[in-house]
Amino acid sequence: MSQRGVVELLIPARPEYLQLARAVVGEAAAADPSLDPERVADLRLAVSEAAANAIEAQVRSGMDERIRLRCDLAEDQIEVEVTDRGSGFEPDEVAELPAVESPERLEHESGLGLSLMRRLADETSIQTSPDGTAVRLVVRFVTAGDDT
Amino acid sequence: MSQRGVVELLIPARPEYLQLARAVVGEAAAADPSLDPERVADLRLAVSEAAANAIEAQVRSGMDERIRLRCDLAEDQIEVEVTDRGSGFEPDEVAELPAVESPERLEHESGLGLSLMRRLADETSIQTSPDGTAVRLVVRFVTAGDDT
Amino acid sequence: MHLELQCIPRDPWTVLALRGDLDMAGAPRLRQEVARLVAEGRTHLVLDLRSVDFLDSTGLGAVIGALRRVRSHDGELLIACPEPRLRRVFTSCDLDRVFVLHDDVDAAVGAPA
Amino acid sequence: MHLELQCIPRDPWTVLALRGDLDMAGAPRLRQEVARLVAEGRTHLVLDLRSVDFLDSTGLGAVIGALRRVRSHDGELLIACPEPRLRRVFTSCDLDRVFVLHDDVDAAVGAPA
Ligand SMILES: Nc1ncnc2c1ncn2[C@@H]1O[C@H](COP(=O)(O)OP(=O)(O)O)[C@@H](O)[C@H]1O
Ligand SMILES: Nc1ncnc2c1ncn2[C@@H]1O[C@H](COP(=O)(O)OP(=O)(O)O)[C@@H](O)[C@H]1O
Repeated sequence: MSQRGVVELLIPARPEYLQLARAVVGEAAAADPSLDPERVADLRLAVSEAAANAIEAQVRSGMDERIRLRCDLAEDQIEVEVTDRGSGFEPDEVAELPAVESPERLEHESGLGLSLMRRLADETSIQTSPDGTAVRLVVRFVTAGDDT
Repeated sequence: MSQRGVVELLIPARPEYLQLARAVVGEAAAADPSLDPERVADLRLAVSEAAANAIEAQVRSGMDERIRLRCDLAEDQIEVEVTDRGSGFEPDEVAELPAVESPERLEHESGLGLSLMRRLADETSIQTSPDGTAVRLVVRFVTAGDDT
Repeated sequence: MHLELQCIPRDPWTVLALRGDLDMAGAPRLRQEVARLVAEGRTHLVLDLRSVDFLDSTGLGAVIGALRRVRSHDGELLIACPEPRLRRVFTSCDLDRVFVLHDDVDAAVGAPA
Repeated sequence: MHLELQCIPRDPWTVLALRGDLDMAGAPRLRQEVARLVAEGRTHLVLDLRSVDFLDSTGLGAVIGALRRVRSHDGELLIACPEPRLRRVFTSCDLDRVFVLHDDVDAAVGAPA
């Protein structure tokens, strides 16, 4: 079952293509049927968030290039890298949302993506510059026995 | 609904990735919900045949590169190009199969792919050289009214 | 499109049933529909997410926006969302503390406010 | 893997039920399974394709190979394949003239040879 490999996908920077990006992650992961479907679902969501940010960033900077997804299915993990040509950002300077209990929380309809990614993936790393951003998401697999 | 664009996919030259190739064609076509599902199914099969040949060709010539699919969804058609780095072939010299009625027909378990592609797609063109092959498949859309 | 919306009156509630993917592509349609309903005076909404296959943070944002909008018109928003995978998205964003997630529409409209 | 196979005895037939995609990735498994069954003397097979989602020319090749193999042992191969989309693959290759496609397993084993 250890047929592994790298799959790459280029999509137009438009929200309609997010579904395709998720499908590719799901299908790439399906190459290894031993993967926990829950973790694959987590990865699909994390990648979708990263790709949504990539699309937003490129639309904002007026770039017409495509978004790149690179899925690398290895023995014990799946790694997806989402790359855009937007103008980058400062991950440490992204404002925190008000506490969920506070009434102002409802004023914020966005700003959940990065924290969601970090919660869902086992590893999240962001490389960003004014020429673009690459977000690397890793989900590691535990064999059925280890999984609790 | 006319959000169009080009999607590109790179897959390892292995049969397990055919399913992914088909899924991408299906999802890329889903960006236009007005497309006749029958024709999308035809295209998925035609592309799968082309990709299977591409995988075979590359495995045969020992190339470790990936197979490339390029889906271009335009106003009135979807075009998919499947490119490999195998050593090419002579489309006109591919032997014809015995007639279905003849008993020897059962001796042949392969050789159906190219004719299937040509039947399913509205347009099939093959560019081939010792450096590789590109098969271009086009399915044109008719609006619901025209479709009989 | 990947998201379908259907409105079902259920006095005094209006059920807004979603089907498909509530993501960055679908969220604007939810926002529009909620704006339209509230403008018509339908400020007591039940979001039926039972047939939603996928929810992302932008979709969740549109749900937050819907809550704020109906509340600002003295309305209320209930949510039917039985599917554990979808519930996890609320939980992962700590929004299970803002919304009560009901198993179905009956349970939602029958629950004490 | 994308193709699952299940063997169900149904004297004098053996039903081989496939689920998933019978393509270039799945075809070798069908070939193997048919070879194994024929080696065990089970030469009267019903290929149940009702749960097959996708069939390509390589899959079709494996079906042709199965027919040849059982016939060379004086056996027979029946096919249950009700789904129009799959039937079209047989038709597009003119193989509806080689195989009779039945609507289900009962119809297949009940049909006159
Ligand atoms: N790929 C990216 N390129 C540029 N800026 C980004 C990128 N990803 C995230 N950001 C910035 O970080 C902010 C927070 O992102 P996120 O937590 O996903 O919330 P949201 O996208 O809903 O605002 C974004 O608003 C954006 O300014
Ligand atoms: N992309 C390709 N590169 C090299 N040879 C090819 C390619 N596509 C088809 N061929 C050649 O044409 C032959 C017929 O192809 P096809 O009709 O698809 O049947 P099959 O692949 O089952 O043999 C193949 O066996 C192969 O020799």
